[in-house]
Amino acid sequence: MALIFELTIQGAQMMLVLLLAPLLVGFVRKVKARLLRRQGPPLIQPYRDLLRLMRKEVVLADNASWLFRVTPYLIFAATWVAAALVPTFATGLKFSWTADLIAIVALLGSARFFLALAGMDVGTSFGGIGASREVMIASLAEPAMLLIVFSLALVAGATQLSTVAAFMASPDVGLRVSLGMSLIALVIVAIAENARIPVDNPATHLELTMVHEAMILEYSGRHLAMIEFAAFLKLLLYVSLISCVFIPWGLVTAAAGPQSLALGVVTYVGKLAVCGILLAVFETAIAKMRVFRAPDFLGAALMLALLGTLLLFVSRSL
Amino acid sequence: MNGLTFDIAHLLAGGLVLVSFMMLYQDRLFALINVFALHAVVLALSVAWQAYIQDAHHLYVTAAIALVFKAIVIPVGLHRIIQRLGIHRDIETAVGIGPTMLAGIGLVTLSMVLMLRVTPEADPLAREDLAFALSIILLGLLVMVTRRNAVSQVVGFMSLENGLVLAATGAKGMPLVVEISVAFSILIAFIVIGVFLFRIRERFDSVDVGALDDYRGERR
Amino acid sequence: MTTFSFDAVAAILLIPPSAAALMAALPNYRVTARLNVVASFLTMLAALSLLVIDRPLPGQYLLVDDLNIVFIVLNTFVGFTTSVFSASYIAHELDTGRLTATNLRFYHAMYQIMMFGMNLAFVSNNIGLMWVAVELATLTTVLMVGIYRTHEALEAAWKYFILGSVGIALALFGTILVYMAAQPVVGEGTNAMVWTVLIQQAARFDPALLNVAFVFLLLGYGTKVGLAPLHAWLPDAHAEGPTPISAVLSGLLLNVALYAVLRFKLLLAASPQAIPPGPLMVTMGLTSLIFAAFMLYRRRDIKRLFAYSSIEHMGIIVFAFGMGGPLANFAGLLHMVMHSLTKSAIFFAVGHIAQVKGTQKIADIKGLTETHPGLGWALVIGVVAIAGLPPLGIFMSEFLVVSSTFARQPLLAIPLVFGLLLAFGALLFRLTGVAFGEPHGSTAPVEASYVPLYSHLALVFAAGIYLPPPLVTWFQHVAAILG
Amino acid sequence: MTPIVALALWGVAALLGTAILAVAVSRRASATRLVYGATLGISAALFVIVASALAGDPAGVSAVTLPLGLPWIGAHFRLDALSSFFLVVVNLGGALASLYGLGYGRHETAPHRVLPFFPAFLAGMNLVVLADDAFMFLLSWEFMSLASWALVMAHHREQDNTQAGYIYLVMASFGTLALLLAFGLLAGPDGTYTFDAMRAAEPGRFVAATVLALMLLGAGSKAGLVPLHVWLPLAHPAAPSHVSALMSGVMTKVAIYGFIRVIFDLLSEPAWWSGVVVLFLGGLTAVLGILYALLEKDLKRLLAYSTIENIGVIFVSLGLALAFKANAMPSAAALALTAALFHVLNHSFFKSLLFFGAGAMLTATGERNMEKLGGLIHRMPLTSFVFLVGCVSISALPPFNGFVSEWLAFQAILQSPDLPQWGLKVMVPAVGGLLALSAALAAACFVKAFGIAFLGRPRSAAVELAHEVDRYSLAAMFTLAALCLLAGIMPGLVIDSLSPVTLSLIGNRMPVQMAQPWLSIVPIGESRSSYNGLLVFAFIAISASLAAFFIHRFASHALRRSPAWGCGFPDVTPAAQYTAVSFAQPIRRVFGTFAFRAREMVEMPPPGATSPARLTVEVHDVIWEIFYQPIAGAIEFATEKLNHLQFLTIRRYLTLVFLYLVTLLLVLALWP
Repeated sequence: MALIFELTIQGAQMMLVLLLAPLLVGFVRKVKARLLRRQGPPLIQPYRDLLRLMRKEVVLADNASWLFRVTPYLIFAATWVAAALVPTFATGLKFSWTADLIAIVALLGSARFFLALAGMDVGTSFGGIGASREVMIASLAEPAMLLIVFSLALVAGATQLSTVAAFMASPDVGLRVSLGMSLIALVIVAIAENARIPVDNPATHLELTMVHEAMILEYSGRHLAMIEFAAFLKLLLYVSLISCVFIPWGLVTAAAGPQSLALGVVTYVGKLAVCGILLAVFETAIAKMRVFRAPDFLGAALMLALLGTLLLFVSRSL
Repeated sequence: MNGLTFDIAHLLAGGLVLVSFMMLYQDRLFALINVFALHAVVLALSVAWQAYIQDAHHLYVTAAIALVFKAIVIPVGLHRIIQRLGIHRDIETAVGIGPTMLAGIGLVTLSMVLMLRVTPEADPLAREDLAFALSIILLGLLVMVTRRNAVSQVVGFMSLENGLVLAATGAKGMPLVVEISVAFSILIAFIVIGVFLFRIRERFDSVDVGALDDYRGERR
Repeated sequence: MTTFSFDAVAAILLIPPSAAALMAALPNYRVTARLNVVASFLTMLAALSLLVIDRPLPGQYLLVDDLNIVFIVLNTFVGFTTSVFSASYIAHELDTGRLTATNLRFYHAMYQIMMFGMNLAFVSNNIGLMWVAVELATLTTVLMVGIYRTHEALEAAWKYFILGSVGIALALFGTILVYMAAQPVVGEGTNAMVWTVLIQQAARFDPALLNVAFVFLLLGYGTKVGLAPLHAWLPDAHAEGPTPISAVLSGLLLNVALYAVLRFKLLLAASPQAIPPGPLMVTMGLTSLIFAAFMLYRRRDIKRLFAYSSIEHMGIIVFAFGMGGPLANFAGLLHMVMHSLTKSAIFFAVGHIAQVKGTQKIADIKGLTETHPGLGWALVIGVVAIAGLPPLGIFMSEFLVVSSTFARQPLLAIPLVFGLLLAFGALLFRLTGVAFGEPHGSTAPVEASYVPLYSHLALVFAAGIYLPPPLVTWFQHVAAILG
Repeated sequence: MTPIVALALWGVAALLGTAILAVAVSRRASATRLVYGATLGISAALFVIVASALAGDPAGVSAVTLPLGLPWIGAHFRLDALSSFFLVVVNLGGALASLYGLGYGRHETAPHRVLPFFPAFLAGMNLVVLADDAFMFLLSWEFMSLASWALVMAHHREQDNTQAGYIYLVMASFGTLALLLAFGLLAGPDGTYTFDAMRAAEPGRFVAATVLALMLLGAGSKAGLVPLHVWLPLAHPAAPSHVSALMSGVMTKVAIYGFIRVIFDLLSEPAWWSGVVVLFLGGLTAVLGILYALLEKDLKRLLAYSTIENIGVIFVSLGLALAFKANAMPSAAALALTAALFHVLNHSFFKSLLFFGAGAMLTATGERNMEKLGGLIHRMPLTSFVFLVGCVSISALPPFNGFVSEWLAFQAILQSPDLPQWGLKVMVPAVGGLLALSAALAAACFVKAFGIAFLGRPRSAAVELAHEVDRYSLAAMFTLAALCLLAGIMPGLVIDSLSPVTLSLIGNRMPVQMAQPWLSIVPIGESRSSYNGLLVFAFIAISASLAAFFIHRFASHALRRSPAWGCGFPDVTPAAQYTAVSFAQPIRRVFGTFAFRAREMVEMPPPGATSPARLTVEVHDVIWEIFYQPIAGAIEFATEKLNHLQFLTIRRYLTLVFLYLVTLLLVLALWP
């Protein structure tokens, strides 16, 4: 009985992220449009796009191999699993111990790995551009992310997200400089990972400036849908990661009753909305930078994270 | 032993050292050879004296060898070689006479210092002899390394060997002395013949690995 | 029994000269070559018999003890294998007309006389007699080096002769000094030159005299050992003489001189006030090792290359004996044996290689493992062995030397290791060029005598893996003697 | 009943016998099949023996002494948990390399230069791990180097190979001399060369420090620790591919074994700063190695450089273990050591796999240069599939094995706050950052490797003729791929089988993992951190197939082929694709400027000029220029100067003798 209940909660979480991911993107787009005094697409536009793409036929480049066709599903699956393992509205779910934060980051890494390969499969130079720039960015973002994980783990004494979230919610955490630093670093990493402005522009179609879009240039139809969906999920993942670590209030434990769970879901959606607005504001306020400025941007994140870690030692041992 | 015998032996040995210095000083081949002949004569005398005072008769043989072979045969042969090879008379010394003399004096002092460390309990005559012999040997080597001319180097080697004989005879009752002196005479004969055979006009340098290595491509 | 065993020594001393006389008389070179082999073989048998039967009591002139029996057996064995090699080598020389039949009679006679001189040097109990024997061996090798009568050969011989003579003189003076030191204690006459007597009384000898004597002996015999900076004769003599002689020079003659140095080292060590001989030998050894290691890099002539490697290894051995102590002495002894075997094997290979390629220039010999696998791989194994790589014998001795030195005198081990590595780099560099790469030069088949070559290598290999206990205890005993 | 170590020695003897046999038959046609068959059988048998030893009585130690080697000591051989584990690595690698060789060897042009040395090489590696006294250890160590050197020289007609062999053997001998000195110190003046005696001895601080430095030089030069790595990328690719796999995948591990044996076993108590040194070197090696790899366009050299990176990762874990051990934190030390050993195992798997793949590529196309390849995925689908698996594993991506060991290393790093020393406190997280950096760069590197060589369109005619390789090679590669996945989804099994090793070396072990629900691994505590490869794998598989099913079932599955979008240009040539160099360009611009003093010069002709634009990239191998060129220059100089002594005149030589004599006499005169 309890097992079934837990399983349903877990399933609910998976479905929830699946449902909310496009909505978040639509919401961000809407807010951005409004900030630019535009009407903007309706909130559910992303769902429509996905459905339309799924119904379209796939136009496959002559040279595309089996890898090219398998990749979208792999990416989607990896991202979905990762997103499902981040506590959204409740901690301590049935399978939340399957992977800790490091593993989640690594899962996203696998997704990126295959995406980059797919970009190089067709044998046009755009795929190459995208892939090489993507791995360059990742090679800086991943260490930064890991150092953030360190500082969190040093504070919370664990890399298990449920534990971290529980600890951050508890009163004895207090306000710490290093946590602030890691928050900034995490935000920067999140922006870079999700190919948002200023590192990349999700809406661009000028090949020479784009990174993520360049890799998926050859994709169409359901494949494209899968990849887009994966991208939505990734954004949601990072937002919920930030929210569960740095604004953990309102997270409930899986064992709690249905009504508290419902409450948790509502607060979660609220958090998403807040983060979405902030993201939109940030993106409209800033311009995209040249590709080779991105390393400096990420380097800053790296430095911040390292600084935060070292500061933690000071604050711990004093 | 009484003082006189000792003094005579001492005198003769010291004379040898003196003659070695004269050799260092020479810069003309014929003169050098003549001085070497003198060297041999003095050696013969001292060896004979040793034979007398130790009354070791076999030493007379050594003395005779020294006299006949080194004082007469070899010098004459060398004269012939020089004429035959038409070597010009002056010796090219690698180092000037003056420094050479200074070095010689240094060597003699060195050998004195070394030998005077020998405990006096040892036979004093032997001690003196050794000191002189050592200095003669070192002076002979000095001649060899400061002269560029093959003949004069042979001479240097022979004076070195004279020092050896002196030491050998000075050592009371040392066996094999005669054999050794004979062996050495043969050795010297070899060298002289070699000089003659290989037409070593100027110097050992003309028979040296330089040409050989150019040939072998050792030099780049 | 004693008489019989004395006969063994007599045989060692008598077979060579009589064979020499015979061969000087015989015109046919095939016969003389065979005779040479037979004589060397018999000498070896006589030497081996010394191992089993009990030894003659030390007399005034002759002595057989644990120390020199090592040298004697090694000497006669390598002498035998070399004679086998020289038989096939000489035939080729005759075909190419570099040597005439008359040369060969002379050559073989000299070979035996040289063996005689070396054996005599080993068994002599009288330092004067030892001196005479060493010089005899030297002079004969001088004549052999010059045997080709080419310009270079004569020059090499001449150089060897002059430097050798000076060495002779110095050694003699040292010997006289030892006599002078002994004479007050032992009394006049031959006894003051008898080794066994000297070593017992050495403690009471005059230390100052002994010091001077040792310096002269070290330089005099060190010239023969080829220690830098007294080495000058060695490379050219190796490069210009017939290859069997190069093998004998590196494999045996150096050991003779080394043996003499060791004897006098013992004498000095037995006298408490005299300066310790160790430091002197260690310095000379290290100098030779590092100097030779550097010199290896610029060699263009393959025989000269290995001559320099002989200098290097003599340096190691002298270093080991200079360090002293059971481990180092054992290592030095082992190293000497292994070096003799390996180096002569290398020269066997090199001799045939030079004959088939018609040159000694390293640059003109390439890809031997392709064109002449037998010789090429033998050379590879030989060089690998001489460079001190396992599983070959020299590795064991170097292992012992280096590790024991580092445990006792870390600062001495550093230059030692440096020199070893340096020499390794040079030898391997040359080997790579000669044995591998695109083949170059004649690919004509060679009628080589592989037996001595590979038997030496097999022995070295076996020794690297397994040393029979009797041998070990025997060597350990000798090491103990060497202090 | 004969002890297990005796059985192992019999196996080694059989290998040596095979080598001798191979000399005899190597020119026959059937030789390849015969030799590799034999080595396959023997290695498999050895694998079974030691695996049973590890599984059966892990704590058990079986030793045997043979009357060989150093006379008064004899040859000691010993089989304990540590050596059993490394023997598993060695013989598994050996067996699979032999299996691969059965097919690959048929294309060998000079079998008589490979067949005799291959079994000898295997025997050497086994002996190193079995040896229990310094002499046998060094003998086998150098024998191993020698055999592998001979294999590197197999294709000796290429200039590069002979040079690689030369540098290799010189570096190897340098390492051996360093080890020799280390053992000399441990043995002491009276030469107690057995490992037991060394264990018993209590070395002083200075001795321990020197031994550590010497081991880093000796074992490090063999393993490819920066800056001693220069031989590795030259030598490993030069050998035939299955040998390269052995050298990279296994021989470097034997070097690691030597390091662990001496530092963890023979030297009992490490000092805390030794951890700092090893950590620093490891981190440096990891990052530099992978950066070198990123600049490579020769696939086999790229793999060799990535070996250097993995060695760095292993050394980082070892450094952590040292630090924890020195501070009496056994559980953390056990975790770190387990991470190191686990990575040893993993790297032996995927590096062998990748070298096999490179070899297959070589046989199929005759090309090692990736710039001339591309699109192989169409010609050799199976090979490219397993190669992809290898790439994913080595890039430390879940659910494969590479990730697990890196994850364990990170978990160990997270224990660092409890370390007392400030140096370590500050150092460890920084090194952790380096580790993450190297992992990310590795992913980039292998995206490049697979993307350039196997994906895209063919860049040369060589690819057109390519075809799938023989079944032996495929069997070997698929086995390794399966092992990569297995070790990734059930890591608990490996961790538990490693516990005896950590127990024997550190006296503690990680908690039992197989007891965990769902086969997940929990290094410290459930609430702290946990990972479950099996579930991750299952989830990804399920959700991917679910997604695919739903879409194909309910949405379209129509598909149309058409030319790729060329930005409006018709039929772009394959040359327009991204190349290995251009792929690495962004990373080179980010990291290369300080790591390699890389410069890019662009000559852009003025508008309207018809001359082509030119981009020139100059990259410096800084390590080589800093460490090795000066040494070579110094030796050159010294030989140049000393060589004059060869050409003196006899008189000058006499002068030398004379001066020497006078000096010695002066010494005597001045002697007190």
